[in-house]
Amino acid sequence: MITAITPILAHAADFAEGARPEDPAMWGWILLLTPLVGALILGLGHRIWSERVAGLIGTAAIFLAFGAALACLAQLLGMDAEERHVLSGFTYAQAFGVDFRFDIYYDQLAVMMALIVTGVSALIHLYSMAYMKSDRGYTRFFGYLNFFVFSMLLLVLAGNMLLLVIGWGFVGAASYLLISFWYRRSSATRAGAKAFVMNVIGDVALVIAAYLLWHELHTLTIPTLLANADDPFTVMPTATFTAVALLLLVGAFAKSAQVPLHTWLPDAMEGPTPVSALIHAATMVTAGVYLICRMHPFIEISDAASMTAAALGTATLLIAATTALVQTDLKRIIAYSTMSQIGYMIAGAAAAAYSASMFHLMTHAFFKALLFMSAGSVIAAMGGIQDVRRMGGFKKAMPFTYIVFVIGALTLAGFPLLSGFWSKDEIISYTLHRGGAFTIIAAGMYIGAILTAFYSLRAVFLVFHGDPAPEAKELEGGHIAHGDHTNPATGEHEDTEVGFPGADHHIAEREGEMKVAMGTLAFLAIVAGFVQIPGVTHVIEKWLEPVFEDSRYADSIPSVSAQWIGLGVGAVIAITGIAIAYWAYMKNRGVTERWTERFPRANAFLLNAWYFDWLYDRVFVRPVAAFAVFCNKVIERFVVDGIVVGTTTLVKDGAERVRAAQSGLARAYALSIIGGTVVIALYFVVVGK
Amino acid sequence: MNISWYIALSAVLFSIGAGGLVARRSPLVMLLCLELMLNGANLSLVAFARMHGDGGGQIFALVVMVVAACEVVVGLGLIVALYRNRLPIDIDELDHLKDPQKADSAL
Amino acid sequence: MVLQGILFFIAAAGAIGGAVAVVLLRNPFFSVLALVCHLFALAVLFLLLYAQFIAAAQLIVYAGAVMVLYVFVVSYVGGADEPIDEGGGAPRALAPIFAGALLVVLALALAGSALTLLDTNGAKLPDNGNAYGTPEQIGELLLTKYLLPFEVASFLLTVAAVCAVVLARRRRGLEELTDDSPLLGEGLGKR
Amino acid sequence: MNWGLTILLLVPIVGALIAALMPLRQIGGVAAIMTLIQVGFLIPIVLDFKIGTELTGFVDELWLPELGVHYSLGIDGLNLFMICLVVLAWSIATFAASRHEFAQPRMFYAMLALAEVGTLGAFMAQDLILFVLFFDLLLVPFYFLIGMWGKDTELGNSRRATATFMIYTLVGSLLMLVCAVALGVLSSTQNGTPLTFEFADLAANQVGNSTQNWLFVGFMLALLIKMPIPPLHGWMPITYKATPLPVLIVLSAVVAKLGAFGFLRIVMPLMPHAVDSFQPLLLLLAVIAIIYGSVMAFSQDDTRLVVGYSSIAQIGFVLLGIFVIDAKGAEGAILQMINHGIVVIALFLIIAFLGERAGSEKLSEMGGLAKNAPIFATLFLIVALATLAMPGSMNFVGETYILFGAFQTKFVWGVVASIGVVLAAVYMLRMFQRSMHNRGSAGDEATNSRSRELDSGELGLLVPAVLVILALAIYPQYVVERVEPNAAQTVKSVTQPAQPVALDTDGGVER
Repeated sequence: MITAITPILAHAADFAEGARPEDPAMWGWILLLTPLVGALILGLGHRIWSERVAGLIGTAAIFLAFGAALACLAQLLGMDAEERHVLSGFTYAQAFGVDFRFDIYYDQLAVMMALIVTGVSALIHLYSMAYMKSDRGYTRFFGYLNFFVFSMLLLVLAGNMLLLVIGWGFVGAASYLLISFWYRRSSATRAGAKAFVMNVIGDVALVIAAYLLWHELHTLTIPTLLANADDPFTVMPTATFTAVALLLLVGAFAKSAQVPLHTWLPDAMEGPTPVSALIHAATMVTAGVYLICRMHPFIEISDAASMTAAALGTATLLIAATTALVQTDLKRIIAYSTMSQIGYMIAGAAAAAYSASMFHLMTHAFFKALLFMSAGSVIAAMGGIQDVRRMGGFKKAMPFTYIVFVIGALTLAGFPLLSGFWSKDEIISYTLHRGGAFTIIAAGMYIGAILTAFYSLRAVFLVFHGDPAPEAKELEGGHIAHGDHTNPATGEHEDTEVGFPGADHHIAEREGEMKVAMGTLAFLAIVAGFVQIPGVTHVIEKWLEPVFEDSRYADSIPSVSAQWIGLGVGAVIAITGIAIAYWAYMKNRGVTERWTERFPRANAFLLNAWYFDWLYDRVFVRPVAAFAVFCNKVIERFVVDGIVVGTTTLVKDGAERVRAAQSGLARAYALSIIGGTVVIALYFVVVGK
Repeated sequence: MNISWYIALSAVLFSIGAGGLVARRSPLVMLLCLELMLNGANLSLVAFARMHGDGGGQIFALVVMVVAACEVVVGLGLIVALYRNRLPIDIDELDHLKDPQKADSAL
Repeated sequence: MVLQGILFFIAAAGAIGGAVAVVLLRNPFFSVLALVCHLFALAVLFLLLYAQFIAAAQLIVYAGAVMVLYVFVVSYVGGADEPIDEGGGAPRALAPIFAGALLVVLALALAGSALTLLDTNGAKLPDNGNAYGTPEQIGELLLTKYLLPFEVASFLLTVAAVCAVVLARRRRGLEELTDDSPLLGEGLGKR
Repeated sequence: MNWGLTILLLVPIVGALIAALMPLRQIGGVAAIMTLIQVGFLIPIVLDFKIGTELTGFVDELWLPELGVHYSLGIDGLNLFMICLVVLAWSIATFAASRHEFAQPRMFYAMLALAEVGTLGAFMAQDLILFVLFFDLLLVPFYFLIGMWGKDTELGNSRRATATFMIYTLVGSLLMLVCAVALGVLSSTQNGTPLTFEFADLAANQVGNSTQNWLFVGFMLALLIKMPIPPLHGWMPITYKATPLPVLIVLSAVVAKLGAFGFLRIVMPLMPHAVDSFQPLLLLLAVIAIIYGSVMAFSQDDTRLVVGYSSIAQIGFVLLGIFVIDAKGAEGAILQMINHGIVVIALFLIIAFLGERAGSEKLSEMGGLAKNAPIFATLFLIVALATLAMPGSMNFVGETYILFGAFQTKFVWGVVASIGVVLAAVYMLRMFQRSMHNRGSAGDEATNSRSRELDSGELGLLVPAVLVILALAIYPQYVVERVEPNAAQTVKSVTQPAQPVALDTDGGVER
């Protein structure tokens, strides 16, 4: 028995090896595990914790994780600039040379991403403490949210391709849980399933990509893979390279809601608004950008793949931006703008503007989370109604929300000197610098920019200006609107026992936690751009430089003057877009309705998001469902049951014949025994002779 | 006397028993016919024992008698049980194994 | 020697006669009595084969105890006459034929047997020949060489005794063992 | 003689006998507690297991010398965790059964135990005839378990279900018996070796190529029926619907795995040439099973059939892993047998609990349970995610190894099979959402406030299974490294046959 326990102890030691105190990645492990511990405490004790305590536990765990991320940053800063990466872990499922290990790996890129994730998450947790107060599933919400942060950090810190897939899958699951958080709404559960299934497509693509990488380079450890990507001795066939790049892109596109795998994101707005802010704007959906940056040697090595990525990214940003022009659901407007902005990042990353993409990822996280939070505040004030046509005039009723929303919208629009201005235009100028086909991409980006400026200000004008809506008036009078809530998508009556809006909902104007979170983000949205002003500051570029120095386009940097010209063009475009929106919604209110009446088909086309859902329904969902019916009705009944009926009939008929001998007469049996004995005896007599 | 006489006699007794077993319908008489067959076998066993001058055959015969006694006891017990359940004491009527419905109605 | 031959034939005739009577008599009660006669004749034959103990056991156990059991059951059940002519069908018609065939085959086997000893009067017994077939010899064999069959046989008897009690006792006592499940329901356990 | 495995084999029977001595009402509980003894017996075996291909606790006694049949048992990486699965499944199933009243409990638990003996024996057997014997022995208890305690459904009554099940499996079993005997005899005559049925000897003295081919067909049919793989799954719907759930747990979680196990234990080492020549057919069947099972699973209304058809899809993955003939594929197949066994235990428990709460096992009559049973919903979610091979579960590890193996040797087949991974997400989420989320029936809405939470007994059944799922998810390496040598050895027996196979010079069978 003693000898028997030894291997267990050895395993425990092996397991603990990854987390022992002197481990170089100690802070990484703490960073990774803190949110998980938070989720476990919340989950196992969900009967014990009061709502307040649960909120505090969840939020504290994320703030601790943010602290750990800062410690990781400090750890990296304490190392030599060339050596700033840490790898640590244990064997997870290793056999036949498939080194499936539980390794965490962090370098400049991962730490930057971890800081964004934990930082924004911490603020959103803070926001949620007030926002979700009226919700029955308060503890569950924080448990899920903590689990999400753990999953996201697992994705960011993964040092092994298959561990990356695990993180990839976990965020998908967390996203599923949070989209269908209000599980009594059938529209929410359907949206959750849709998001999950589309993300599984991405998971599968990544598994195949992992196999191809393992097959060619004989390892799954990400740093080793990256180091060997250009190794002349292990150089892969071009076709394999292209396949790997495209598969990685499928994974990235599924997660980042890029065309053609984008249709789940607008539906994902069924989740609570903090979820939309955290997962479907700031962090998870940008994982695709992170993946492309992380695996950049394998993307840029194939021109076909990087052109595909850039083209699809641009297509997404244009499709989403045009769709956002006519949407009436406030959260969907922001969701489409998220798709559009990620399109910029993907296209930028495909054009090898990695640090620019990461820069935009960061600023986008700030201003998009801010936009969602302030939208949540408005929706709460409307008693759950999300239709912008019914809103209006909230400027006076909610001054704080108004200010932060305008900051967010202007940043999104790329208004000069705000953070979005610096980051978006850096992507565009890098893309232009690549030249060739990328010039067309950059042109698409400028078209997108004017659309973005238009629709983001459209939302501002529709919601906050104009005649005050009844709810706005009520709020001015000091009351909060309550309504009889029905789900606009299905018309079913809302179950207010499970899910927002409950009896006592909260809006930003009155809640300190919400104000702090939004104020911080608004501040960051304004100033975050100053870390990277062409010719002046280069914080992000310098920090990420070692990660991307092996890029074959590392030296291809646009000149400072070219960048400033780009900034100038961007500023003009942004202001033009804002001016058009002002003209259409403030000066000439109603002009857009007239356009809608004149071009009903175009309007319907955009309103239905270019009919992608309709197309997928016809091409995938219905044929598979029809095939299922065919299997049930034809194959099961005729082929499979045919086998059953055939065999049973055969046996029955045979039995019927044999059964005739079973007369039930004991004497007949005796007779046959005697007869049998005679025959056998006769045989022996004859043989004996 | 030659041993073969005894063997021939045992064959005759055995055949008579076998014939009776098939011919009669009363389970009681069928049991008697079984006794006949067993006794026929016993006779040959004892005869062979004599032939070899060995006691083993006699022991065998003794065991056969024990088996016969057991068989009688169980058989008679069954007959009594049939009688108690008001079933016909006629082997031809007792064909319930073939016809489950009859068994259900009978028991 | 001659006396033995005469005795053999008388006993053989008695045995065959008894056997035939068992089969042919219509009243079970008479059949039982015929079997008793048959057993007496057999006992004589056993004596002729020097099987004194077997013969005694045959008379005491068989003709005595077992037959009494038969008589009791016959009188309890009320041994009604079996209508020997009616019915019976194919088995009854075929019975003599099959019995005859069996006899023929057995006779063939006997005639064709290669056992030369069959034509002798049996092995020469030891001079103090009285030992063969005596209770002493049987007893010794039972407790030494054939101990296991002896024990097994006794166990079998016990089982049979228990079985008889269970079968013949009042059925009401069995009800708790029954069940309503479809497959076993048709077995003996079902009421 | 090493008695360890024999004792393990007999413990269930002893337990059932002890339970049978108890008063009627306590039989179930005692039988359930008795199953814990097996767990106790198993723990040292697992702990003492040494990584490698050597057989642990090997017993080899000549049983029927004239026929060359050995009483030969042993544990290696191939069956170690299957045996754990057997013991776990039976323990949980017996505890689950003890929560209900069954008519004739003595008979029921004895039959359950007998089935366990058959299954354990088949997994441990190292002799072909012994394997067939145990393989067929377990049909006897299932005949009674389904026939006597099964329920009548719209697909037919329990007798019909029993008959369908028995006919299907018996056809397979008898074919296998014939082929097993033929394999031993032909191996002996073709190679001039003494008659034996031990796996090791048969693997060393293989029969000729064409002989292998026709023997393979017999084994294949028997094993495919057991798994089951379309189009031989006709017994599955009616049997799954009729069988009592505790019995269904063991039938689906463990007994069905015997089919896949047979391929690894018998077919690959003993008939390598045939495996090679039939590979395309089996790969086709595997992919059909994956796609067909998945599509059927998301169009069923009955939860048992959802799980039933999803099992077909999952076992299709196992078959794929076996027949890509790559060590990684075999490794994944073994892992997936273990994983799927565990999730099926949990899924059928969940179906039982759902049925008790909704009053029906149909998805269309369920809904909204999560509101009044949050813990139940959480446990179900974990199981559902594990079933759909969510990354981070051990099912993912298994499926990844299968796919890696498939990509390595049959890239296109692997890519087609990947569709099954996506479809798995569809059908498992559908089942989860239809039962737990959305709104329930009108009656459920009326009883909105009533708690439908799992009671402590139900938690006691489900939580161990979920804990095993979680433990395997956190540290699969414990299993992976123990399976690895055997997976390698099994595949090597096909890629590099032990010796040149016998020439088909003697015996008229080939001609």
